[in-house]
Amino acid sequence: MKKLDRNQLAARVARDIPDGSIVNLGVGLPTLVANHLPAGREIVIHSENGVLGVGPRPAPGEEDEDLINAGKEPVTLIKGASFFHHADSFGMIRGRHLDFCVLGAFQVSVVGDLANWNTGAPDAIPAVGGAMDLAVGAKQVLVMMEHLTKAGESKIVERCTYPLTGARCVNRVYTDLAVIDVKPDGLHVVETVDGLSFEELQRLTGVPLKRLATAA
Amino acid sequence: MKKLDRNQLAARVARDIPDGSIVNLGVGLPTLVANHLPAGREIVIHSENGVLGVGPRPAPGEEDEDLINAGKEPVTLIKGASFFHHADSFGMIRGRHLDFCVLGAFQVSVVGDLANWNTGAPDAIPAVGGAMDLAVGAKQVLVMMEHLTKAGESKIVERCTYPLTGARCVNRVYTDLAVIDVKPDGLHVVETVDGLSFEELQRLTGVPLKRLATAA
Amino acid sequence: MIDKLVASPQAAVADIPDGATIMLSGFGNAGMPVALIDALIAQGARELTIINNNAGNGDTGLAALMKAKRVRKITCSFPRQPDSWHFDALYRAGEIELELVPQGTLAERIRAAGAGIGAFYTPTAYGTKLAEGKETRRIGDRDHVLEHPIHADYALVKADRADRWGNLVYRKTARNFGPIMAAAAKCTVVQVRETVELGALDPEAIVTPGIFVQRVVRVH
Amino acid sequence: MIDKLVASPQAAVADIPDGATIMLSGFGNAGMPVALIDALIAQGARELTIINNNAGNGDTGLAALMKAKRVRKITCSFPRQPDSWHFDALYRAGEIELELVPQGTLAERIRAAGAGIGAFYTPTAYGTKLAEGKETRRIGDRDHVLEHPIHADYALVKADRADRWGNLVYRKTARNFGPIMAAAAKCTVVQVRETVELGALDPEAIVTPGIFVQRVVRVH
Repeated sequence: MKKLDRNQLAARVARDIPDGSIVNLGVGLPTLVANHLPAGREIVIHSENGVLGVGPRPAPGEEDEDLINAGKEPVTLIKGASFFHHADSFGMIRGRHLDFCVLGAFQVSVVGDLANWNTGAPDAIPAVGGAMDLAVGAKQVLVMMEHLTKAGESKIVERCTYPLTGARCVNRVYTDLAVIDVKPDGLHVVETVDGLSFEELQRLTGVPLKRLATAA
Repeated sequence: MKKLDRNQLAARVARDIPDGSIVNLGVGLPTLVANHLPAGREIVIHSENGVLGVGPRPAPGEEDEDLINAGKEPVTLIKGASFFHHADSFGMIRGRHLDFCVLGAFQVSVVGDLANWNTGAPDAIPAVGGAMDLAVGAKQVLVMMEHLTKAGESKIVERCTYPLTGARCVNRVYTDLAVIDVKPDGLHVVETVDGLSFEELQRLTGVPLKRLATAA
Repeated sequence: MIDKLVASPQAAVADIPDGATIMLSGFGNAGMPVALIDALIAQGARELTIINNNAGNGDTGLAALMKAKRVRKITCSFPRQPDSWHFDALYRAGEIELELVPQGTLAERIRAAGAGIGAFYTPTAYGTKLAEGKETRRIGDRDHVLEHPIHADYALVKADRADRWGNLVYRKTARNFGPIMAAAAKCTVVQVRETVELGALDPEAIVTPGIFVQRVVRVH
Repeated sequence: MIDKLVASPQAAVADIPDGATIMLSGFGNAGMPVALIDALIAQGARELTIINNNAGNGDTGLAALMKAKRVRKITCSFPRQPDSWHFDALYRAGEIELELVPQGTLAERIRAAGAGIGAFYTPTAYGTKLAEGKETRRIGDRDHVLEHPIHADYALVKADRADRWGNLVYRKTARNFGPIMAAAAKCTVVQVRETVELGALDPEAIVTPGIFVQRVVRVH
């Protein structure tokens, strides 16, 4: 099978963001999605530190320390952008005004619980940022992650063993192996990568998967 | 005795507003206070419909229907003015950022309960506006009213018979007869108008009054 | 491409059904979306629940909607005015329901809807008739009343300028309830004096970001 | 006359006592009031409770305050960063208390303090470790957590321009927590790049009205 690399995975997520959407891209892997938004679509990127209409990274030397994204990286604006304060920014999130957020994850459970902020390791310094707000706030919560841990264990699990970010909040999971919808009756495989059968995905994942008519 | 007329009463209230204060003037009688603010003091008038820095009435023909006060009268701005939306405006009020509000009243009780929005008459159409927010929000709630009803009854009462605007919220009452502080141990007469003795004021008012050292 | 510009007030309100809950911006006449209300009257929707600070003035705008008997219920802070005769007549005839809310609580309940707050405690109205039957709680040294958000199906808002994304700026005290109502409704329809090119509004000075707006109509 | 301009950062923070609760604006370094923090370090106040989104980056600003061991407790959403070494060391040594709050809840709690809201219900963090021990309530079809305001004795805020009333405008994403912290503190001290004549800021575009500001310092 042909696992997706980080950029292929980002491109796969980007393909599903329709024209006109307002999207928040989580820090880290999800930020890559911005580089792969299909041409011809007008998509507005929200960053929780108070801006709608985030543009690409500035050219070297043109960075502005007052214009950054939630990952504290320098960004630019696109036409139509606006600034607002933090309470207004999270009002947008919590008030369900964002069409999509894309988050990384340590684990997603069969009911759509999300764990992405803390491994629960006793010496880890906890840090949550805006993840819990995004998880309950966005109309559609998309997760992108590697399907398996480095040890080969499925990150899609019966029940999260890491501390939760949000309960029953994930709508769809994009991994380097498959696209899977979280529905009230379980996990539906929307597609798998070239050369990966449903059965093999089922074996790697462990928890029960359903086959969609459209699944590869 | 020399009862104060409306303008004298407004001037008496205005005298007590220190330089640098932020003040909300209730609809009706309290609005007159703006005309009597002592020269040389910089006082910022807040209007709950979203403006700080209200100026005088515009010259005839210069009214702007988009620039009004809470009484829906045309106003102007002074330098330093700012606009904001209604939730922010009432956040200022409720969050105790206003130094003073001046409200009219039907009744004030001996513990500082305020009744100024509804006579309780069965056929009256009730309307509260921002009075309840101002009553709980301003750092100092000043009431200005006639001391007696048309029937000669005291509007300072043991217990309000009209529906309350706020409980234990009034700090000071200015009437056409006297200035009275509401304190935890009762009503203290700060001053009376020329020719009105404390004893006569006590007789007219009914509820127990205390005499301040400074009272006339 | 995002283009929220709609050709006419008629088109902008065409889908509002009977029984809808509608927020109308404005404080008195300042900020009242009269062109959209006129289109709503012509459109014919009935049994509406209206949220506004007042209950109409004179014979235009909200007062005209009242006069046409399209309003089943109004939530407001200050219905009684010298020229609120259409509301007064309906109220005295028992033909309209009134929910009276202190103005700051009204604003905060609308703001809570837009910001996804489930409920909040406010000191306003504690111990008064307007808090009767409401849950209360002492927090610190103050008594509070529990208040819930006010959501709406539609918000009809008047702003000054807009771009095709629906970014808005207002004019003076006509701003009032516009920004919070825009965020609290499922579908926000805005009438503006002027539409401008995308990028023409200063990002630092946009008051309502386009995320809260679904339709924009330029009114002449 | 109202004149909130103060001559120096030193003068602006001179009265901050040991044990004070202080909000610091900024998201990472954007909007962090470094000159005021430097003055606070020089001033010497200890045992501070700090509210900020982060817990310091590198060796300047909040990180320097941490390094100087002036912070007893920090309330923030995201302490762990590649360059948060001063916080990390204090935390691992058990020398600092951490209250971790989801970012939107942090912002809303600060906003609630400024707006006089006693408490509010938010869906954020329901069912997670960060809501453990907190009161919950089902409202409609969602579970919520009860959250309380965060007040402060002082807010140290960075803005771009101010007038003598303390009216403020910010610059780009450096706005972040400034406006809500300014409203939540008893005494708000602002460092700005530029001071302007009263009347020079557009009333439509002022982000923080001067009512929320006590002191303004121009920093060169």
